Amino acid sequence: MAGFEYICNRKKDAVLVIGGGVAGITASLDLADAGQSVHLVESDSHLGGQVSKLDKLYPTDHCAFCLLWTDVKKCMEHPLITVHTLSHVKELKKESGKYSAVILKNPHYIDEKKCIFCGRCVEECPAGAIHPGWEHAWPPSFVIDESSCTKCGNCAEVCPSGAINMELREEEINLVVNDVIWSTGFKEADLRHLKEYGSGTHPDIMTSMEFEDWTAEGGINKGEIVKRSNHSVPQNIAFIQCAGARDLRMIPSCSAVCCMHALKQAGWTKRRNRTIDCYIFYTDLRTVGRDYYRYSLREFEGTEIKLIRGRPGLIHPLPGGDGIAVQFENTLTRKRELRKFDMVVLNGNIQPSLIQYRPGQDEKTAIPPMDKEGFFNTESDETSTFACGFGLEPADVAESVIQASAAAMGVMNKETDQT
Amino acid sequence: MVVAVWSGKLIMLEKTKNIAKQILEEKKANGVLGLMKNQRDIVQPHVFKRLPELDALVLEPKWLLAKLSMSILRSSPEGYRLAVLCRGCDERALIELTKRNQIEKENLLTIGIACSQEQAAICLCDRPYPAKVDAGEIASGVDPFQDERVREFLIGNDKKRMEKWANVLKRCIKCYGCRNSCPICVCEPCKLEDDVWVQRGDVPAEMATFHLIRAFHLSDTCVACGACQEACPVNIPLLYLQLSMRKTLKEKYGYEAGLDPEKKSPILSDFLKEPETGREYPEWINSLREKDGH
Amino acid sequence: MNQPRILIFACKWCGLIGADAAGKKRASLPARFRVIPVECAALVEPDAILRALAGGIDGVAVLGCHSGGCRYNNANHASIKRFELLKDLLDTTGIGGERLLLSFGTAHEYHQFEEIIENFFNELAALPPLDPWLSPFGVVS
Amino acid sequence: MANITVFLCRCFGEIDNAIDFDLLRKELSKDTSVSSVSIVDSLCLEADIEKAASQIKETKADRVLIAACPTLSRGNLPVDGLIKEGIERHKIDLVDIREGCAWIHGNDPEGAVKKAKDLINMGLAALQHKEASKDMRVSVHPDALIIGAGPAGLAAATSLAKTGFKVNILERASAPGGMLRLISQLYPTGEDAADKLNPYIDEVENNHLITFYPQSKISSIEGCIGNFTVQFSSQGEDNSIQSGIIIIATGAKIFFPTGLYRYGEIRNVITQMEIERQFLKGSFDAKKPVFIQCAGARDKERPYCSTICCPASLKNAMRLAGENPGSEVFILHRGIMTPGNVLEKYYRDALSMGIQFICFEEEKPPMIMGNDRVEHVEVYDAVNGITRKIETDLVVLSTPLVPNDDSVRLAQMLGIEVDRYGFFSESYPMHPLETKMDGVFICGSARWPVASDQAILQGRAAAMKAVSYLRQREIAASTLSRVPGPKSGHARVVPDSCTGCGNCVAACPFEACHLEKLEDRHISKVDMMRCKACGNCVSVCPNGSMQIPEHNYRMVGEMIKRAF
Repeated sequence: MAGFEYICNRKKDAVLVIGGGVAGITASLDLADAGQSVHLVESDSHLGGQVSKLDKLYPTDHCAFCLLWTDVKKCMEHPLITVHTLSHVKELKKESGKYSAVILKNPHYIDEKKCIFCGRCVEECPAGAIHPGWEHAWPPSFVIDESSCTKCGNCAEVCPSGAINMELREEEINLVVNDVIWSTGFKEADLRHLKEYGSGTHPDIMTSMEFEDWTAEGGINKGEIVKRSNHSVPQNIAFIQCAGARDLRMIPSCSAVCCMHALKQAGWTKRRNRTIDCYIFYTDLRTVGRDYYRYSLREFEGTEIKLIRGRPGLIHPLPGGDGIAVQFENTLTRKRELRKFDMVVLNGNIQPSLIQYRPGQDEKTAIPPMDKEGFFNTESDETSTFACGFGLEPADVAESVIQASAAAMGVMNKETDQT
Repeated sequence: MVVAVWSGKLIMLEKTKNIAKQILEEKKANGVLGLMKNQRDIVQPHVFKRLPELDALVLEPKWLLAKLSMSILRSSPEGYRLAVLCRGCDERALIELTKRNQIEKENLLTIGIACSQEQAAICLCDRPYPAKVDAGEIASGVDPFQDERVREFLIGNDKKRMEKWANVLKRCIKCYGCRNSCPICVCEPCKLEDDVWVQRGDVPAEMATFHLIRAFHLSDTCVACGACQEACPVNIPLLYLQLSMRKTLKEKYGYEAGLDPEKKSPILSDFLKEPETGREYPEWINSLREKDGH
Repeated sequence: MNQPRILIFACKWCGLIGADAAGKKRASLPARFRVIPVECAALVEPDAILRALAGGIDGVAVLGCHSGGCRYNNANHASIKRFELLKDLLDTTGIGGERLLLSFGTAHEYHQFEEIIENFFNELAALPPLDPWLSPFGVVS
Repeated sequence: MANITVFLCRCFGEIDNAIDFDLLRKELSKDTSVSSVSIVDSLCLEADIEKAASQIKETKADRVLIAACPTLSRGNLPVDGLIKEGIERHKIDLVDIREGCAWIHGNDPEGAVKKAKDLINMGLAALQHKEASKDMRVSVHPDALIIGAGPAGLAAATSLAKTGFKVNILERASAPGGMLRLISQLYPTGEDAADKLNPYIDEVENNHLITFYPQSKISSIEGCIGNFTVQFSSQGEDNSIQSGIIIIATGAKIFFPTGLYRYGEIRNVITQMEIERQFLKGSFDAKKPVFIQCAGARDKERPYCSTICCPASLKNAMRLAGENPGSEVFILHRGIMTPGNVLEKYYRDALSMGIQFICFEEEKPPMIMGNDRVEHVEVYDAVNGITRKIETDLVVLSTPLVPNDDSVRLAQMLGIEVDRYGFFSESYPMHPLETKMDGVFICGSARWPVASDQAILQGRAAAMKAVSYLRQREIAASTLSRVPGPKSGHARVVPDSCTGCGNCVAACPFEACHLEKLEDRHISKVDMMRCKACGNCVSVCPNGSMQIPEHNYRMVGEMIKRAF
């Protein structure tokens, strides 16, 4: 029972969790529930990460926010979790088994604890720099976008609850932590230098995250599927899988989540507007999780999504800007085709968000070893690194959450080993 | 023809008497609940305990014995077994009562008698026979929706029907006869006596609540015996309220009250866990059209 | 002009979020609806709906979570069949099943809530008034 | 007579811009149940909450009604603040007059005032009828029980033991290891399965906190989180243990493809497990092996991908190719399922080793040709559009994992659910290892087919989830909530009026209700540890004997009456 008592009474040094997406939130909550104090660092204004940018989740077609929201709220209100939003880890040094960290915290000019969401500041802002976080962010508060803010101070004058203080400056927080969990998640890679995908050449050629945002129920189009170029309803949409992924020029690995993501997007497109034809250009349709294969069957059969095995060789806007030409070979019928699409969604170009960093590149930041593609390499590190989520390996929500709990367990076990 | 009907009825009665006799002789039950015609020609329910009594056993008129058997069994000592002469609706009511733990299955025996075609027509019964028929010829069921009287109340636009029903229900004198005669209504206290749901002291009873709450509470248990409307002193066709709900349960969920003692009512289970997977949401549900969930 | 009144039972984890968001966006809806927050759509007793209709409320909306999104292990879906039967009963008696709106997972955004309630107001306005059903003593207003 | 204090929050003018508070106050003071009405600037600020609390104490108000913004904005702040000040939760009610009234009806001040008045009236009604649910505390037995000693179970056990908890492991077989004992090497590292397994087995043997029960069979599981009692027999001896939580790591079994691809009828058509068994004995001689994927998977009967068969085939194909120089290895597949960075690289390795991949379609499966032993395989190559005849001396069928035979029985004992395929299912996607029963966790292939490294990860993750419960000395039923904050209450039976019809038992999605036999009748009982207060039982109870005190029918009825 010694260990039991030990855990109950432990209030030692904290654990630092870097990244406030689903994985980071879960790891923090697990540790905090086990009695460990946690510092959670998130670069965005609210917790939630990439999942907060998703509209629906496969395979249950849940609204992403609904799943996330509960845990975000628990995290914000947990007495053992200190959440640092708009923050970065500036320095992280390992000294005698512990880490000393410097966190650079950018000011929330609007105090989340005081903002009553009345919106008077939004009306007064001449630069249009004030907006809510994501649609269902917790706590509900407005955020000032620093890049467009002119610091005129109008907002502070009209704020009835005195939540706005433009005088705030960034601050540095020094921490000593026992362990670090990396849950830095993914970002979209720039596809522009793979010319055949035509990324950036036409407003209707989007990446899947852009498409998700563009068509989200809570987004600007309220769930309507329209073209970005002229707001008309597209006749057909091409979902291009493995764009940049499974491709040695850019991302050699399979991003694991994109097949299901495309099936989900195509399915929801069909659900919202039956007249739109959806084509998915795939290499292998990888559906390995619970109900994933069934989901693919259902989306395929029930909603007449057309699946084409083949990777387009060229995607190019048509002259005059009306439509996009996609040239491809259907490898199951062995026919070469050139077809006009109204919208093209590029799927697969996601990679770990820390890919541009390299261990040792920045001496002040003890980034754990990574492989060439930017995934953390936990096995080779003897001092044991704890990582979870997409930064560890391509993972969807369920897997990320499992990895997060496992990483938290790793921290717990290591802590005990030392005593 | 008349003779044939008569002799048929006599054969049925003799057969029933023989079964009852056998039960009493073999001590399968402590008593047989049935109808007795006494010396003054008055028919009343009676628990037959001795063989000679059985001479007075009669089968007519239709008299629902389910609730009575429940009270007898409840007030009897442990181990008391009762055999009940029951028609189709009566048997279904007994099954519903067993499902609801009001009667213990082991203490009950049924002697099933089939109703005549005329009786079926009077009751608008779609199943005028018990699952276990011991005596009588099985008559064919009547589709209540084909009956003119019923159609009058179920067809027509909303406004007309609303007025039709409102006019009928206005006659209500709130005697609670419908509830008291119902073989399934066993709750004590009853929601109809609670002024949160039904205003007390109102006559006619508050219509949308009193009648509809009563009807809805029986949605999945009503065995269409018609006892409520037989008991109604002002002739409100209360059975007609149940018909469309019974139809929905039968057609969409394959459920009929009182048929299968093991089958739970579908309204207790999750929509997604229906045996037929891939079930579509009813159209009227404004929903994300999740076809089958997970 | 018929001015229908609506009672909304909103699940705290879906419909109510939409209702709140509609408020935050300053959506403008007629002030003739009232919201009763509930833990889950399963908690809404059909009797309560009848009670509301008997009290002179023209329509009742139940807003719940969508399939699989229920925090109570799909408890919301258990209520579908109950409401299906209730609709039958309302149809039989001429009150009209249209007076009961059941919506799962479609009201969690402000515009969806707005749309649903607006449509419901319009639908109810087109229905004949409930007057014949309201007994002289039972009206509560 | 009720003595209710009403606080009207101005919200810095956001609310009283649209709603005339003076009018409201006048109306409210007519209500005999209201003892005082105060208008405050902003109830969500700490100073104001304190002021309000002291005012409540001074006036000795019974109950408090706050008219402000909804819980999902800042309305929870005054409520939580007052609770902290010692006022009971059920004596406070919050009415949303900002989002739901002032803001949404900003252009209809008359309607807004009327609505605000009605809403506050409804709130007053609610307050007068609200009752408090009882709570219950269960002391937590600090031991953990793990069912199954495969990689997932072992990982969970060792993690928990390292953290300091006593662990009991029940295993059907006579030794730990599960399916890892049947295979030789692991993908993608090529590590020996035994090497992976041995540290765990050592830990199980040497750690005094872990007790291993081989050859055990569970006969019953009773209780709820904090205190499960499990009856089982181990090596023929009956035994019983108690545990605070249960982790299910029973794994899955391999599907035997009898009748498929002439398996069982013809020699040299074997399954992956048989080839693994050969590898455990030593090397294996095959010059022209053909692997057929999805044998019995992704079809009508088993419409799922079993996750591990593609990488397993890659592993064995590469091993055969490596051990038999000059051999020609084919993999016939319906799409190679190697998601992620590591497995994708593994696939590339296989390609560069010269293993040939042929994609076939579900409708045109490969044909096994030959009389008493397989001579060649005929397959329609979907990509090249030709039928190919592959000479072969060995056909290896990749079969899926299927659920254990007794998984349904175990699920029933625990009150958890299995999915349509028979694997244990989680109840909420963001918590993939938690089931609908608190304190019962699932991991490894019992949940969904996974490879050993994933199973180990899940085992550790499940252990982490368990720690948060095990570390508590006692658990209050009200904290076992699926929503932010505590539960909204517990269902309560009125025993006098309960007819024992069993509707609630059938309807409860958490199996919290059960019938109890009294002398002359049955009545329903609610297990508070399981009840989540969804209210399903309330709606199916024929006479209102089942109620959630915080949301009882009197309150709802009264609110409806006052709604307009």
